[in-house]
Amino acid sequence: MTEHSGISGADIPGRLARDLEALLFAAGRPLDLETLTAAVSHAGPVDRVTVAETLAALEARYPVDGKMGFELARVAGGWLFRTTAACEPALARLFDVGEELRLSPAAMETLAIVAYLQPVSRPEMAEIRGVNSDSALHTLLDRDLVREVGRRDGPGAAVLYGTTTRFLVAFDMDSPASLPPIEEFEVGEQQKEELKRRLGLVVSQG
Amino acid sequence: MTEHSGISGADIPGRLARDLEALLFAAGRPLDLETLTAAVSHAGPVDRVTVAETLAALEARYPVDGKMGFELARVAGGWLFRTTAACEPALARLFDVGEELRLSPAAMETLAIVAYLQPVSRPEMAEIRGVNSDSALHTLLDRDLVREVGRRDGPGAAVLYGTTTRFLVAFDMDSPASLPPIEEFEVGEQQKEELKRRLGLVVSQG
Amino acid sequence: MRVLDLDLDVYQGPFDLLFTLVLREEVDIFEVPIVEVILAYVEALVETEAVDWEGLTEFLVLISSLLELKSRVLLPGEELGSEDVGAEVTKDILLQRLLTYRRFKMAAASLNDARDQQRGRLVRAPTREARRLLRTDEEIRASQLPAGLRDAIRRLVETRRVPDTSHVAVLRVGLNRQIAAIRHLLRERGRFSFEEEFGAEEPMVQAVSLLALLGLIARGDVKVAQAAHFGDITVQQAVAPRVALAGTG
Repeated sequence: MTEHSGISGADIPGRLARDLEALLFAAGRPLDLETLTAAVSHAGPVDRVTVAETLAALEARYPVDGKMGFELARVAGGWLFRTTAACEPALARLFDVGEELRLSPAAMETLAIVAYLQPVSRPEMAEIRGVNSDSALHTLLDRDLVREVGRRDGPGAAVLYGTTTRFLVAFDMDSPASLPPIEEFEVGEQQKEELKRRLGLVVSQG
Repeated sequence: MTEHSGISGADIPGRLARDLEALLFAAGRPLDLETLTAAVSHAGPVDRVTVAETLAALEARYPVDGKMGFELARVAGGWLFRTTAACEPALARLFDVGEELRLSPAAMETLAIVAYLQPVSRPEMAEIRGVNSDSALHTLLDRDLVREVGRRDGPGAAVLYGTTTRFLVAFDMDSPASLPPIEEFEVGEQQKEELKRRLGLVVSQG
Repeated sequence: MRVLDLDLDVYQGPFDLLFTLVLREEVDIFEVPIVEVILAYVEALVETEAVDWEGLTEFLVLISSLLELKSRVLLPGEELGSEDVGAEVTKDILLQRLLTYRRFKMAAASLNDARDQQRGRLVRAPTREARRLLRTDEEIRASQLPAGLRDAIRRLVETRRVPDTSHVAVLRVGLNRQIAAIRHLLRERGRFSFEEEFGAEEPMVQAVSLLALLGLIARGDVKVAQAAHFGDITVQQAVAPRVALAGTG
C-alpha cells in the first residue's frame, strides 16, 4: 500500500480516481474538495490541484444526463453521485420517488422565504405570509430541508433558520446564491397599477 | 482516464443497462432478477433472459476487485453495488471524523439544561427548549459529554441524563457544583425545582 | 351581490386571498365580500361531520386579517390633512406587503418546478455511519467556557414565554357558541342591542360575535338595523323562521 504516495508517477491518477469514486459512492451526501483531499491522503499528502483535476475527469466519465444510470453532479459546494433523471420511470416502480419532496403550498412558500432571506426568524416568515407558519416550518425541519442556524442578538434572541445541504441536493443547487434573483418574481407594472387602483391608492378626486 | 475503466458500452442495450445501473445504485441492498425485471418493464415487458444477460455485461463493466471504486457483486441471490476492498483506507478516513471542539447552539443549550438540571429527561429538555432535542442529545452522548444516569420511577420510567467526567474536563470544572450561578443565587436543590417549574415543567408527573 | 367560486382550502393566507379577489376576480377592496367568504366556509363546515378546530382557527385568523386589512383601507382619516396622509401610508404599506408576499409565492412556484425536475434523481444512503474519533482529555481540557452554559440557560429562561392560550380557548368554541348565544337572546327577547350585549366583552369575543351575526344575517335568520356608521346595531329575529328557509333551499 506504500506506493500510494505523491511520488510513484503514472499509476496515481488511476488509484486516486478509484478512491474518489469509492468515497463519493459511499458517502450518500455531497463531499467538498477539502474533505476528499483529506480522505485520499491516507498514505501521504495528495495536493488539491491533482484531486480537482481527477474530479474533473470523473465528471466527464459520469456526465450529468449522460448515458449511464448515475451521474457525478456538482451540488452544495461539493460532488455527489446520483441517478440520472432518465431512469425515473424504472426507479418509480421500486422506490417512492419524490415522496419526501412533496410539500404543501404553505410549506413551499415558507421554504422559499427561508431560502431567500436566511437567516430568518419565525415572526418574519409570518409577517410575509400574513399567517402563522409554524406548522409549515415544522414540516421543513422534520424533512431536514431547514435548520436552526443561530439566534438573533439582543432581547428575545429569536431563533434563526436557514436551509440545509439536503435542500441544496433536493433542488440541485450549488449554494443558496444559485437561486434565481427574487426580482424575477416581481409583479408586472400593469398588474401593479391595477392593484393600486383597486386598493384605492390612486386619489381619484380632482 | 479512459484506460482506467472497463466501459465498452456497445455490447449492452443502452436503456436497459442504464435503468439497471440506476436501480442497483439507488437500492444499497441486493436486488434479485425478478425485482429488477419488474422494475425495468416500465415501458413494456422485458424478458428475464435479456435482463440476466445485461446484468452479466454489467458485472464485466464493474468487476469485483477491479480498477474502479465500486463493483457489482452477486450477493444473497441478487446483485449489489459496493465499494471495492482496495479503497478501504480512504473510506476509513472519511467515515472516522475527528471530534470538533465547537458545540452547535442547539448542543450548547441542551448541554446547559443537562448541566444545571441533572438528572433530567428527554421530554423535559424538549419542553424547555421548545423543540425536540434528540439530535443534540445524540451528539452529546456521542461525544461523551452526557450520559444516562438512571430512570425516573413510575410508569414510563423516563431515562434520566447527567454530565460526565469528560464534561468536567472540557469545561475545566471540579464538579457540577462549580457551574456559574444563573442568577445571584447558586442553584441548590430547591432552586432547581423552582427553576424547572418556572421553565414550565410539570415535575410532579410520572 | 356577485357570486364568487371560492375554494378556501386553496388560499395560503389573507394576502393570497386578497390578491386573487382583487386581481383575478377584479373586486375593489371596498367590495371584498367578507360575508360571502364566511358563507362559503360555513357551508363547507356544515358538510363535514367532524369539526376541524385547527382549520377553523386558521380560517378565523384569515378572516380577521382580511377584516383588519379592509378596515385599514376603509376607515376614513379624522379630517383632511395629515391624517389623510396617514391613511395613504397605510394603504401603501398594504400594497408593499401584498407585493412582497406575491414575490415569495412566485419564488415558491419556481422552487416547485426545480423540485419536479429533480424528482427521480435519487441519492443512495451512506454505506455506513460515520464514527466519531474523540480527542484526548488533554486536547479538550478547558476548551469550553462555563459561562457559555450559563448564558445558554439564561437565554432559555428569558425567552421562554408560556403561550397565552386564553384567547385560543375563546376562539375554539367561539363561532358556534356565539351563534347559539345570539339565537338564545333572540328567543328570549326578540331583539337586542349589540353594544349592550357584547360591548363590554374582550375585542376577540366582539369580533367573533360579529362574525356569528354576519353568518346569521347571511342565512336570513336575523335582521339588523344600524342608525349610523360604527353606531350600535339592533338585532332582531327575521320574519321568516329558519325552518321554512331550510325547506325552500
